[in-house]
Amino acid sequence: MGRTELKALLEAIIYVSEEPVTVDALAKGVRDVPRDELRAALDELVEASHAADRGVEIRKVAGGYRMYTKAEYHDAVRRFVRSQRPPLRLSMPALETLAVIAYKQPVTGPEIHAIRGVDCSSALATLLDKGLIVTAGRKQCVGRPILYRTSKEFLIRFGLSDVDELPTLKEFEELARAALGEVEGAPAETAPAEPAPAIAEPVAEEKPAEPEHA
Amino acid sequence: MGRTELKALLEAIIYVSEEPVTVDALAKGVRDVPRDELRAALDELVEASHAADRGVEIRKVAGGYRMYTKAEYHDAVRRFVRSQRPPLRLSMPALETLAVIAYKQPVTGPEIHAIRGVDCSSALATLLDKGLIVTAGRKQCVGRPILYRTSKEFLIRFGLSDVDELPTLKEFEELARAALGEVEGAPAETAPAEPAPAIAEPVAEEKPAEPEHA
Amino acid sequence: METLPSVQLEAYEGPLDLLLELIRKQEIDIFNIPIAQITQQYVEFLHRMEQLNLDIAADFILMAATLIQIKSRMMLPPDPLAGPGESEDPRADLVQRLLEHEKFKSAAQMLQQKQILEQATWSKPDLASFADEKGELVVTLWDLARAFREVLERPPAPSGLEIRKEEITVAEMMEEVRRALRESDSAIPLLELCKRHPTRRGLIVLFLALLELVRLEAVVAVQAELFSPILLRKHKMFDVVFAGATPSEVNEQYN
Repeated sequence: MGRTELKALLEAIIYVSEEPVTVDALAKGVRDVPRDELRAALDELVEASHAADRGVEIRKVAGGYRMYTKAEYHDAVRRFVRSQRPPLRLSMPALETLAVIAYKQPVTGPEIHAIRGVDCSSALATLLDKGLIVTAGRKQCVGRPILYRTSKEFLIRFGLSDVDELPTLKEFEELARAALGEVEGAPAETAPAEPAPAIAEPVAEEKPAEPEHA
Repeated sequence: MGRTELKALLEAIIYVSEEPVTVDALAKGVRDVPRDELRAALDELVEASHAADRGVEIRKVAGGYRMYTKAEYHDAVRRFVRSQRPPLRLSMPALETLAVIAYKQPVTGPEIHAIRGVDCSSALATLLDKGLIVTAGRKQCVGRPILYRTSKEFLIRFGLSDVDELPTLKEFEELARAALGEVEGAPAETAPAEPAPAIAEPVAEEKPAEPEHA
Repeated sequence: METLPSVQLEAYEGPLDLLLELIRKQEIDIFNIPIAQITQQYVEFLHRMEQLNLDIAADFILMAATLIQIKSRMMLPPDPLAGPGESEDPRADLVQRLLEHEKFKSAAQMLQQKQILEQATWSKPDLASFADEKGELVVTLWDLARAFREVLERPPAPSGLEIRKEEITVAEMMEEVRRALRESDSAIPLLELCKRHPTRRGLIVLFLALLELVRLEAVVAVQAELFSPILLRKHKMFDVVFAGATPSEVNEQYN
């Protein structure tokens, strides 16, 4: 392997590694390259990454080599990251609470509690905060609890034009059941063609069949 | 900011970003740099990353820019990858269903069933589970079936910048005709033109092949 | 039937796959399918599958019916009323479907190749140092439907009072008040906030939070007349206060 390819290979390895990559580890992973050569290539790599048009550099740290964004761009990078609308991330409790609200709306906190079996106040706060749900008045019952429903933001985030576009439970069941392969005893209409187990039929390939009499 | 620093900053941003970085996102997050200049700098960045001594390149995927190790180093790199996404293993039925969705999107379950001739619920559930497809509302027809389309994850997993980048269906149509229409021994030129002219029409609405526009 | 092409019965996901294989094995021109022969073979396969106790999906049966129908239409004399070029080959639809299916099979193979190639490269998102994640997942509509079903399937919780530790801090409470006021165009009754925090500690924290907000001139408490409900409303510094102070600063003062 020439020096050029060696440098490229080392860069790729350092990029994917989570920990600083030591010369020892490299010597084990990249065979037939003497340590001296590895070290020389690494030095060149570090040097090259300092070029002004590079925003990511390779530094020697904790006895190994690791890739870092250059410090002078940290502010700008952070600004960029902040400007992004991050993908919607939800914890399991929040997701479940949102699911109950989406399907049962408008629904009160105590009702969600009853369905989920756990308290939902913190999940509700998260969802309100992310703007995925809004309050929708109060239920005319004892305690007049607050009603919740999904927001416009919810529709946007989930690519819906209306809540009635949500998959129905029946639709979900059909897909999920098929995925689990629960086809035994199911009516033929819903049964996907299941690969059959053992079969005594001869296997194809070897002998091409003769064209048949029509 | 000069072009050199801009390129360095863009490299740093692409390095830290979880999602492919789009020009739109950059225009919003990097102040005072016009889109034209962003695009030019990105082009230069992509070009520079192809240099032989680089092991990490910047590629356009899912409409944005993202950093990848070069494929030619995968053998050695694999050994150093610790936390890697589980490899994507799809059965042929799932891949075929995905192909139908990729080319016909947005498309409903019943439509896919009609094309593939088999129930696709289980394949759909698999694809939804792996995040390769997402729901896209409902079709305004009897039964209001759910529409499906491919996701950003699909583009990323298959290394596509856009679904338009896929070979056109027409190309596959020609393949299919060639594979099934030619009788052994018959000259290829005459075979497809032979009987049943009524069926020689190309199939429904394909997208015309369009040059990729950035 | 000895002359039946040998094909692996279980390998066919659907009737179109089986038909295509029959056509391919016998090098039949798809544009001139000997429909009687193919129908006979197809039905024979279904019989065999039955004998082997294979689960025959409805789609296979439907195709058998389609084939038989095409066969019988082929035997009819052409429609004398149909103009030239109008009398369609009864096989046309089927051929179209087979071609369409074959097309997507090739497309699937192309996708598979792309994906294998893509798997040889790695991208390492390194956002960790710039954004914090708290075990949250990127979710889709599908996850939402799944979550709902899982909730419904869960055994009901034991009834009875649940005693939980109220952990809300003053800063969090201030944040909650901000949220409540931000979402509401009008003033909010104090009592409504109190109801959300029925525990003793909750009420104390709420009280402290309100004192702080009033002191900072972010919130004003008003009362239309003596003994009428106390209402909370945004005050002149509402936006300024919440744009500035970070929760930890406030917490330090109270904890």
